[in-house]
Amino acid sequence: MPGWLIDFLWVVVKVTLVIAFVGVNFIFMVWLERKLSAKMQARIGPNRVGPHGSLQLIADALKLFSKEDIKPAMADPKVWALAPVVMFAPALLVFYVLPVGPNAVIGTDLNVGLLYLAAVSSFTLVGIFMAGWGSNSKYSLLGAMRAGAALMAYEIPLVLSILTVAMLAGTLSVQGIVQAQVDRGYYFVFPGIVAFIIYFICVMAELGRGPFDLVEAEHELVMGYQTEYSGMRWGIMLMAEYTNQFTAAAIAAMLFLGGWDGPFLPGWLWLVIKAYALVMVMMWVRWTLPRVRIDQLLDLSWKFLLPVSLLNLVVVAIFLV
Amino acid sequence: MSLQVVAFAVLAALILYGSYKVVASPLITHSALFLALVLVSVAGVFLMLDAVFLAVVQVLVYAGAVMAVIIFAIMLSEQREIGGDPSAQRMGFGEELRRALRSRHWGLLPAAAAALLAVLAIAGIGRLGAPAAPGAASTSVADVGRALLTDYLVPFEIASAVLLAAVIGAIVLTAREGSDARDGGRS
Amino acid sequence: MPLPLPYFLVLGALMFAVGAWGALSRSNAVRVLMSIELMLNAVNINLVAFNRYLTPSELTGQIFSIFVITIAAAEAALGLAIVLMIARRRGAIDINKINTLRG
Amino acid sequence: MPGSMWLIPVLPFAASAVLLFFGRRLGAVLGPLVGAAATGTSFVLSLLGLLALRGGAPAYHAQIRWAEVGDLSIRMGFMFDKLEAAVVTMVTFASFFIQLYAMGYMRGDAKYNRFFTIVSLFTAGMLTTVMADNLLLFTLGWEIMGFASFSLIGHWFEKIENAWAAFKAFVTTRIGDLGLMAAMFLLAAQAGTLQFDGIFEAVEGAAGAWWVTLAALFLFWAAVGKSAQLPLHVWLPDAMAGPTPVSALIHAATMVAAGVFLVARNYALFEASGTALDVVAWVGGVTLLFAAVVAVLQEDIKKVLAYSTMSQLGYMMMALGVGGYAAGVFHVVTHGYFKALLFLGAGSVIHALHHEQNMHRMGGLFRRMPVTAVTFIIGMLALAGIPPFAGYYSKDEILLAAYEANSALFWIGSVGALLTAFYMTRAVVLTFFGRPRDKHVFEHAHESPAVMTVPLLALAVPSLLYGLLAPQLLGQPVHQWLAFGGHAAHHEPSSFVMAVATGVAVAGILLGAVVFGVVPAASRKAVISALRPLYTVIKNKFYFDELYQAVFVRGTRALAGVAGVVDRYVIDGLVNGAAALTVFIGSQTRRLTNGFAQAYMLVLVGGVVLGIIVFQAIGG
Repeated sequence: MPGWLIDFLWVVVKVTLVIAFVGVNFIFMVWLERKLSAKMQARIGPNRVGPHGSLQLIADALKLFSKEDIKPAMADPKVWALAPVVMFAPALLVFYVLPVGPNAVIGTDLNVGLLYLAAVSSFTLVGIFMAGWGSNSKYSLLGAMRAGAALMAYEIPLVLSILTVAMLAGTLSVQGIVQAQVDRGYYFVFPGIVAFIIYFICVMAELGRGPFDLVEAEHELVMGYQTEYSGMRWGIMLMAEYTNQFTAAAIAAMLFLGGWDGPFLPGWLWLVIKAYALVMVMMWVRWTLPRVRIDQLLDLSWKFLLPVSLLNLVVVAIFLV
Repeated sequence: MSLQVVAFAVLAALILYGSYKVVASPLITHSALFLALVLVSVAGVFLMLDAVFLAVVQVLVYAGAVMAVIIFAIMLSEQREIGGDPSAQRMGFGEELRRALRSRHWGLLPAAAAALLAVLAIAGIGRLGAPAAPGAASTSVADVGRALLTDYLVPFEIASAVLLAAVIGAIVLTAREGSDARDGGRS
Repeated sequence: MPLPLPYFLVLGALMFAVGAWGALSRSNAVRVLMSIELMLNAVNINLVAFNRYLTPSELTGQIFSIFVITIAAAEAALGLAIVLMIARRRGAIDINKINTLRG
Repeated sequence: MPGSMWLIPVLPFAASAVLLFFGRRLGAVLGPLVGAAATGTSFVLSLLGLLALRGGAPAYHAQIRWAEVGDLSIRMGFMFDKLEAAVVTMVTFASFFIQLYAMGYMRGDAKYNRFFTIVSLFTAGMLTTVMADNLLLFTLGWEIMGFASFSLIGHWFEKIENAWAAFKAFVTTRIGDLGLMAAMFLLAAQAGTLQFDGIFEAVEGAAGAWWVTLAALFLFWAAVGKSAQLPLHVWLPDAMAGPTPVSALIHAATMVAAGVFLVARNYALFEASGTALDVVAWVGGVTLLFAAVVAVLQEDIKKVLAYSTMSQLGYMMMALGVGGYAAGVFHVVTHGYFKALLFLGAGSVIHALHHEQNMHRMGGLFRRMPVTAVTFIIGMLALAGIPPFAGYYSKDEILLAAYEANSALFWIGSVGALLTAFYMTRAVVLTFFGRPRDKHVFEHAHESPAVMTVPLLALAVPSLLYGLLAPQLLGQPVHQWLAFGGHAAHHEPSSFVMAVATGVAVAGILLGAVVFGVVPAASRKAVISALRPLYTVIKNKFYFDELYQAVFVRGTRALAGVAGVVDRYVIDGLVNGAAALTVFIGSQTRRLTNGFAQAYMLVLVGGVVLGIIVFQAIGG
């Protein structure tokens, strides 16, 4: 077999693994969220399909696959159809640089890994706008605009906070950052607690998780840019959303909590455990706090997070020098 | 035919078709989306040229920031065109090209000038001696950063000043006059 | 085996020509700005290609590309701010109607 | 020697400035007194300086550095030596009394304050000129005088003739000033300095060099303009348009004397170039005779004095030209006294007769205004050169110098002296004696107020005694005091010259008295008609004005006409053509600047395409 074919097959295997993980993760997270929210609201949650309703999502997925693919009459067909794919792509691309153990990265350990993460996640914006435009509906468009504004507003403090980590570690490589925490024996969450909090707030806002989920504020915008989607297309969007949530948590775990580092268990499991812990914190926040208004959302970023993150960056730089 | 040639061919095709659509697409929203495609593809070309950092910056700045600005500008200034005219959706390639070549004031002249430019440039390239194939270049972010802050410090500072001026200018230009400035200037 | 340099140069030239065509012939101001971005990207391809093939040990071309990207970002911000302003005042952004040097 | 000699020119300047800004507030009495006080202080200072010099003190010299231009270091300073002492005392003395006198003469004048402002400025200019230690400062004072004389001659500019007279004086002296400029540039280039002592040092080593003669002639050209010598004399008679005190100031004590002083100041230069001295002597000789002849037939009392001034200036020039340095300068001083006296006397008469200046309408005024008459006669006798009046001593010295140098000039001078005595006698007889020819004028005549007669009396004293008492005042004979370059060019007193000088003066007076006092007017008319052509020529001042009118004025006008045609059709055509072409190009190219940004871009791309084609074609 020629070398390039081996490479190609190896890529195929990796992609398949990642997609499989994403699918399983999606199903698990939706179940987890429904169960958690039910507990917090003193309900039972899904309990009919499988033990503790664990197979509920399989049923839901089957339902979505079998539903009619309704295309709005006035929609821009190609854009509308491509939007979920474009939204899903960055979610998958993030996995490319994730380290799952010492000397083990899913794709390549880019020496600009952090920038790669920022670049890829910022590309989500295009997908959101494709959905907003393509649907040719005012709810979709307004939802897309809100999402775009929120993305742009929170992108800057987010990048500034992960830059703090890059400064602490002295590298932009994600694997390098994890390795630095392992080598030094402490996690960056301690010197970078401010950056960690900012990062956490920012990703929640970017993901549109409550209390920042006003993109989907039902009584204002129905479902935002998702309004005109149904069936499996909507399923893909939802999957992208949950995948993003997981990757954001995983990135936080790697940058601040030592990533794959941990005793006894394999590295990738530690990463997943840490990520899920953070995911559960997000869900906890989501179901606890009321939704903010759009102007409060933007004010929080421009008037509070941005100055604080800048200041934090300067302070950390001073301590390092 | 190596993998590289295939990759290059795919990227070049995406870039050129995307560029064409940026110019010729009857819908401005499609233009913007094709521009995004072109910009990402250019990042791919950068990767082929071993400029990893530049490729990432290209995606981050262009596909992230510039695209966002362009999309917002379109949404705020071209409400009529969003969603578009259904007939434009069904326009065939020939019809699209024919309409694109018709410039409002100068007919075919811009297209002719651009074509001439391309022909001349390619003719010039054809006469280049093929440079020796270079060895692998390893350029890390650290190298770029060091170059920026030593050899290119002055341009770097000037670029910072230009960016600052652009930010202030954009805010001043788009801030609405009067009392609704507080809520109006954001979205 | 690396690709020959002219591949990238021809790609850049064609892309530049398409961008120039757009900048010259379109009447929508936003589209003109987008065409200009195309031209700038074509130039960047050239810069990086030359850098890779002629001075692989130095970063001159890449650094220039970074500056081009920076200026492009600034240009986009300002240009689109102006477009917004015009759209707000006149309701249209046909570049051929913006020829009076006054609002 | 007082250390504050530099105040001599500065005080009148200050007074002028005070009068300029506060003159109106100071009022009609206090204002002029400020000017007079400044001039008087200057006089006292100069007298102190003179006495110090007499006691053997070294010459005063104070300088400041003014500017450095390349190698040319320009220093400004004032000096006060024996030459300056003699002239400055005269100038300040005369100016002081002229200002007093003008308080009466100018009373009620609309521009009273302006008059005194400029008189002070004028005095300051003259003093600067005299005391300057370098050519540049000299020129500064010289130009101030030019401006001030223009303003004063045109004091009554409401009458257009006066304005034109001022204009004529200014333009004519300006023509002379060109010479001063040229000399200054030449000397700066050749001697490398504008300091007088530096120039003289340079000249000493370069006697007979071309530039010495040229510089001397340039300087003399300037002196000719200022001192109204032939052929630049035409302005002086017209300058009588100014108020009479101005005439006294300008045409007796200061401005015209500056020309002579210029020659005296640069005497080393002239002496180093023998040619220039000859030119000076002959121009002076011709001028003195010409002016004396013209003066004989003048009817306006001030014009007689004006031509006599010209004639006397000719004497001075001639004296300098024939080597009588001391005689020339001495005559400047004595003439300053008695000519100021004569002008003021004439002014007194004119004032009394309500600005009647024609002598043929006067007569018999002696009884009406005795003080004026007596002082005027004293001045007349001094001018005529009757011993022991001041004029006798200086004129005798001049004739003596001429006699030893050149007999032709001596005889010219003698004839001039005869004519001088004759026309002055005519003026006195026609004005003060005989019976009144115009009853109306006569009846209104009255003696002038004290403010005017006192200056007359004061000026009569030096006119009468200066010649006699100068050796006592100076402590040594005049020719020693004014010895040039340390060696006194002493001329042996010649009884022949003395006899001729006295003889022609007495003869002239007698002749005048007989012709105008005894011979009936009818006989005079007969003689005149017999000599009609000659009379006409002299009466018209040898047609100088007409000649200049024809040659210079008409010539200039014709030239200007030609230039005007060229300007209108050729130059304007070019200019308008250029403008029209620009407008045309602009109107055509305007279409390019149509505001369509894409049109500009299209041209840009087209240019790039063209550039690539050209580059590839050429670059191969």
